[in-house]
Amino acid sequence: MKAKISAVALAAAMAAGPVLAQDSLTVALQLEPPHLDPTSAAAGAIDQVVYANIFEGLTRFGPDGSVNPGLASSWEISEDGLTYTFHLVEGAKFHDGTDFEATDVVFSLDRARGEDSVNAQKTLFAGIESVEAVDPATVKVTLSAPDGLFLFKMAWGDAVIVAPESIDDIKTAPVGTGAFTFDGWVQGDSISLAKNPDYWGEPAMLDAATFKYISDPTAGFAAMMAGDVDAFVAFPAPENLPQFDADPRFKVLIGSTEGETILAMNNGREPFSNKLVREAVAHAINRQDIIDGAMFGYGTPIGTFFAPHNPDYVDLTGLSDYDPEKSKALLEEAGVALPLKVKMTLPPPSYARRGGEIVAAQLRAVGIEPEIENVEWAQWLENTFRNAHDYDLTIISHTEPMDINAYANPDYYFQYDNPAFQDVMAKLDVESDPAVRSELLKSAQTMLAEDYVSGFLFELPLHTVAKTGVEGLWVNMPTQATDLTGVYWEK
Amino acid sequence: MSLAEETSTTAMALKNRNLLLGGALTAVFLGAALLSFLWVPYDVTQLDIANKIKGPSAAHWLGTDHYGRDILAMIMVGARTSIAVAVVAVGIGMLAGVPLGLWAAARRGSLLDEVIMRGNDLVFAFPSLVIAVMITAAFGPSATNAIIAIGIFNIPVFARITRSGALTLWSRDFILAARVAGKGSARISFEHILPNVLNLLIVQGTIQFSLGILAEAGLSYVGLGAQPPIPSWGRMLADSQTFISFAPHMALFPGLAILLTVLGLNLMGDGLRDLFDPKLRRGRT
Amino acid sequence: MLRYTLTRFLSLCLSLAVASVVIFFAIEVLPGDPASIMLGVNAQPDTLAALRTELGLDQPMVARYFAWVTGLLQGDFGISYTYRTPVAQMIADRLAVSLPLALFSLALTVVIAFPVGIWAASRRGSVSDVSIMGLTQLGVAIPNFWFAMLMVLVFAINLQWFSAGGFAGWDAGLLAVLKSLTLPAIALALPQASILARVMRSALLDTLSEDFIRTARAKGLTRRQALWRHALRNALIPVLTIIGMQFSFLLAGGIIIENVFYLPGLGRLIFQAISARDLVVVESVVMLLVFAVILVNFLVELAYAAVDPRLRAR
Amino acid sequence: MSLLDIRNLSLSIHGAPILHEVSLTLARGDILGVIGESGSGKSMTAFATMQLLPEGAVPEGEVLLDGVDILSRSEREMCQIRGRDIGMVFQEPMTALNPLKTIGDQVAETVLLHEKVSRGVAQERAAEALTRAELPPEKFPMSRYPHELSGGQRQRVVIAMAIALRPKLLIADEPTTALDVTTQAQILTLLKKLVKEDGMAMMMITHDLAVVADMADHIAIMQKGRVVEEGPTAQIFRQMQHPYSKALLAASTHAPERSDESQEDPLLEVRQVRRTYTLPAKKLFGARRQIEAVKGVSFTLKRGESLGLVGESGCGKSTLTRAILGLEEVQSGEILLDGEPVFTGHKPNDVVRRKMQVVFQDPYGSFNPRHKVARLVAEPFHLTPDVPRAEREDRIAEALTAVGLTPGDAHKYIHEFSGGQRQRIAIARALITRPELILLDEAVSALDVQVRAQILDLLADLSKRYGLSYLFISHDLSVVRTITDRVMVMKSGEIVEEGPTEQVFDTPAHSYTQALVAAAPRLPDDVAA
Repeated sequence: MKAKISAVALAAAMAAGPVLAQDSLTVALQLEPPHLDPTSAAAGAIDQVVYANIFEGLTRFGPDGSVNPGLASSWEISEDGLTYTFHLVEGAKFHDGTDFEATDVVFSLDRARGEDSVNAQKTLFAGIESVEAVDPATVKVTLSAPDGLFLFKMAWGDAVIVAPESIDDIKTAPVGTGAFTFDGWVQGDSISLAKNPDYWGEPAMLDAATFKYISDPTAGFAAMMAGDVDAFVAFPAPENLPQFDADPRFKVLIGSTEGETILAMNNGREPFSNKLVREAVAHAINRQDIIDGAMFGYGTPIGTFFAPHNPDYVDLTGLSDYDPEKSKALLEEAGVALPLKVKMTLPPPSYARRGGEIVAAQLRAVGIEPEIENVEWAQWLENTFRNAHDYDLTIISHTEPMDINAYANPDYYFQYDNPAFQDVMAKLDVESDPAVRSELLKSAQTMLAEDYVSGFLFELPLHTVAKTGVEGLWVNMPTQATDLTGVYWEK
Repeated sequence: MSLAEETSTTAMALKNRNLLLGGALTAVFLGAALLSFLWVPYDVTQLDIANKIKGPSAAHWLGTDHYGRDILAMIMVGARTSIAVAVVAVGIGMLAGVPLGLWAAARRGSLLDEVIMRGNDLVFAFPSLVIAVMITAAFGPSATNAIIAIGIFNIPVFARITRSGALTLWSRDFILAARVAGKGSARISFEHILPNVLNLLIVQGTIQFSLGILAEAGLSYVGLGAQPPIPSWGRMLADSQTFISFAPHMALFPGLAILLTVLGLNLMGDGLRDLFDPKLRRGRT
Repeated sequence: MLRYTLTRFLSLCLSLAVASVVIFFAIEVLPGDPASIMLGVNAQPDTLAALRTELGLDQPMVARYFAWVTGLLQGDFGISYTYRTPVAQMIADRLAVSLPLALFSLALTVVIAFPVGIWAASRRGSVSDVSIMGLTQLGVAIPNFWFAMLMVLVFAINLQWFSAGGFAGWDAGLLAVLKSLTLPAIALALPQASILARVMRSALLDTLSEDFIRTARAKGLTRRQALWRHALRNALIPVLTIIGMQFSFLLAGGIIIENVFYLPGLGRLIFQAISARDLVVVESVVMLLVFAVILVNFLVELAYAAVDPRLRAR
Repeated sequence: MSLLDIRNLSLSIHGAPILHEVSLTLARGDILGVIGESGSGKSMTAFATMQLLPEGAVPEGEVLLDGVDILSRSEREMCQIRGRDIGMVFQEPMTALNPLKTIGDQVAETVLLHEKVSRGVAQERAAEALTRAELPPEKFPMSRYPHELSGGQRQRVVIAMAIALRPKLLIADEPTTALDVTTQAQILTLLKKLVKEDGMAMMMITHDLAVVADMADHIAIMQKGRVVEEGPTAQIFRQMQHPYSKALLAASTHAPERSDESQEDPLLEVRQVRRTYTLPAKKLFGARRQIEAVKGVSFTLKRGESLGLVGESGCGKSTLTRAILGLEEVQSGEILLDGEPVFTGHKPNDVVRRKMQVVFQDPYGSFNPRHKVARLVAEPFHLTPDVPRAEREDRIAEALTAVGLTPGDAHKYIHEFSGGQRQRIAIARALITRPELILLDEAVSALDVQVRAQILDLLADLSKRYGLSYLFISHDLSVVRTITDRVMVMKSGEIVEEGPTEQVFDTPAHSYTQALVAAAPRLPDDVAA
């Protein structure tokens, strides 16, 4: 009996662990970044750590996706829309103690658009003609053509301001101007941040924050349940959300992302070069089953490539309603031999893997037999996305904001080549009148839906699970970021 | 005398609890796999999202999974995958390993023997799971690639056991008699050595078979084995992971299927070893 | 003895050389371009080319092999393509998790297997022997990741005795380390202990049927004395072989268990590196694991000689 | 009062009866020889006395040691008796010692187990015991491991262990069966000396009447778990009563009827044959060692002759046999059969080899257990592919008949036959190609005496009927003596003496032959067979 008691006591002692002060936060994320330089890789995982926390741009995204002042407290735009004059905030310093000045902006933008730049979003800077420091607190940017989205572009994680003094070690020891400083990295496990005491703006409310990397959904569930982490941003297993919701220790935040989840079809080759076949696929898909089966009910059905929370969104789901009979008829009309064997390539995220299984079963019911191939990101990027476009079907969520223009690129992996659509996009690029822009966007959405370019499935939801008492986390994800500057523990 | 000896073998087999229990478990799963070709309670390619994650009931004896598929049917068809992967992987191991082992033993002590055995050691030195991950990562995850990955690591196992069995045989007088009769080592290997190492190979084959099932489950668990919609026990476990806290039946039954099949095969292997072991049958001397 | 050691050592070096060639060229044929994976979806061709040059990917394969091997010999494992940090440091960090885990589970394995195996062998055919052997059969058959899942459910989620996963780091103290490594170590050790206990038992039974045990018994040793004084050391050779194999397995084989418990160990490093096509890391980790196996085999063979005077004489 | 008194000892193992009411007595200072063929229960009697029985053995009756019943002793009490009151020596010295412990430690363990003495004292006592077993620590340090000793030396270590505490009873279970003749003689002398010195009683178990003939005071003959005859040695040999004992004795001295049929022309010519093996160097970078197993041997075997080749283990006779059979190429010299070389180029010459067959020692290991007799016997047809299938059947039947089996036996498996029958099948296999020469490599050494006598008769008969020549290779002088016309004695790779059998055995010229002949155990001349 005595032995038993001591065993229980030991277990209790082990369970208790160190008592954490309520001024630090451990946030779990799924994907660990390869390094911490947001200006030289596309990994959203980098922005999730550094955006707004360590690095800041001239402008920044708010929790609702709006573009707000960042390191530029204000700006003026010339009449012709070609010259932007940014007035920089005062008293900002980099974490290494050096001052933030206009030359840093010039350095950052020139570096990003330079010849040997390895910036993953180089197109963001393509329109910049020149950048010059007017005085230490003023920067003038000249564009080659008017760009309605320029301030939006400057808010991206790839456009943050870095300092020439610390650029060499940026990948492992990032130095920015943000409210948190980089504190350490246990590779494969966690990255820690500390409060920046000298922050120029509203200081962070947490003293320290840790990002813990848990790629496995089960492990994530266990870690939350065991109390190992305080919050899990983009919790990967929607099936576990009801449990958290029912548990008074936790709360579940359900928000939106910019992720249009689509069944991409290769318009460039048989059989999906035939619009009838694409239409047949669209009608074979039961969106509600996919959302229920793969996302456990979370997710908003979409009928085109546009985020439903955007004011310019048009609900076109009716064009591709679930109608397997019509689908079979269309296939017959298209004259393809059934069963139609195609390849379905699925990248790792569970929405893709699970969604793929369900879509495959739905397609099988109308006579299309997809052969599923689960691939790692590496192969997906290489074979499906980049060069080869060696795929028939794939499921993927496009999480960049306002990325409908991807359909205007005939070399994109959609292989969709519609001059009319390209024309709309070209007009949009140079248009800054909101009303006209809205019309253009709406017509673009309709064109895509009527062409059945892709199977439009749902808008990816953002699930954040947090301990009760954690406040200030972003509910939505207008860009890939985990902005902790406003996060605090409710006392 | 012949009859007596045979009945004693049968009697020993019947007395051998390991063999009986192991054989029965193995038979159940082989039977389930075979039956699945003719009949399954539900079509495993049909999803029934409305009925997802239901516990065991009269309609679904072992419940349904997260797509509403019948878990019993999934396990039955999954048995097919497991068995097919394990059988072919063991086959690869035997087809390549046994001749290598025979060859090495026939040239025992030679450079060739040394090269074969060192090559074996080298394959053993590679972390098998890591290599399996690499193979499937390179050539894409599929049951075929899982088979190849598992099969490659079966080769040295069979080569080694064949060689050691063959070496003891090569020192026996009946091999000398065959050599006196002018037979070459290749012929002796197949005529005299092979039949006499068969017992060893059957026992080891059973063990490797069970290891193959475990390996397939492991690979499928990390998503590198058989691909959907082909059911596989390991992937069923992987799929069930996030449900384990509120729908444990999804993890329990496939796990038990693996456990019992592997247990059955191992027991059978042990039983066969007892049955074949000359130490226990030294009645003649 | 010297000759024995030296020949073993030479074969160790040869194996390593062959292994390095096999590993390098096998991994180089993996499809997937590390540069394009690093730059992601919207990378421009000129950016890609710049990065490829920076990573040295434009060099011919043979040149890169020799650069790699030369580096290895000098303790320089290269720079990770994706993390941009020295691979040696990354491996060292991961070993700080994987090595204690492997040692911990090996210790558990031995601590469980030896008494169990000896107990069963000394009571051959008894009820306890039969039931222990039945349990070890279960232990061998149980998929360890499944067992790990069940343990997490019970001990981490329901009882909250241990961490569900993760590794706090050695700075957090021994208690925290034990908290995070205990469940994975048990999950890894259970099948291995079952295997080792069975090997121990059968090796002992084999030895117990040898003539010299009869001689010892004729001297007046009890069954137990004969087992402890004469059988045990003789049974050690097969047991040592298995322990050696198990250590190597535990070091690399945690790949799945590390995933279940999201431990930042070698197994997960290699998984991530393969997905990211971080070839330098994959090559170096596989080479390290192979080296570990070959080294352990070498040590086991030296241990044979320590146990067996017949080998010492060579 | 007798020291050991076994009364009505019966034993069954898992219900199968092994011993039936065995009764034996042994007085202090006496040697009791227990004789029997394999399966007679002689070893089980010894193990019952030690209470070292296999699992499932149930003894009944009484085994009294000094008037106290051993069978009723607990295991704990037996452990005190074993090693202290009863010592035991086993058949197989090569495996009877723990390979991982020094011989000193193993002998000292006996002392440490039974007496409360320090390690040092125990080591001294061990040294003393080893000295008495004629393995003085000055010449054989106690720190040696068993693998550094020869078989005879190891047997001395086992004896030292058994007699270290001067037990009252020593049980020796075939202590010399695995040893060479000369070593056997030394070990037997040693045992006799120790019995005399210590006043021990010894139970000596053997299958060989001759071994105990001149050392045992009493003899007991066992058959199928029963003692069929018992009495003082001299009396037993003179007036045997039981038919089984008589048969046993007759078989031991049996010489087949045969005559010298040798002709003048040579059948097998061996000229200056050398065979060396290269061993790995002992020291690193040291020269590789060469072992010269056969050092320039020459001899001729005449057609129709039966030639013996005698030598102890390691003398090179096996190597020579393999060379003659064409299994291994020799470094120099020639082997001609019927005037043609066994090896042409670097390949064995099958045309020559078909004229020569072989019979091996082990009747159990000589056959592939998975084949039927017909296939086993037909194997040498491989050398004569020109024999048509139909004829093969007849030849198999003929060969089986010739060796005293029936053609119907061809369809059985080998495990259905006894040891003696298997040796007949081996001979049938040798006859199948109608060879002119048969090499008999220890062909009767593993057989019980009665079976051996039958096989020797068969060989003599076949030689007459088919005009066969034999090369009879054996370590057993008595067998060679009964079946050969001429004999060669081989030592260290050389033939040291050669001549007509009678002459070599009666008046050996070479000192080694003299030692061999002297060492061979012999039955008393005046036996009443």
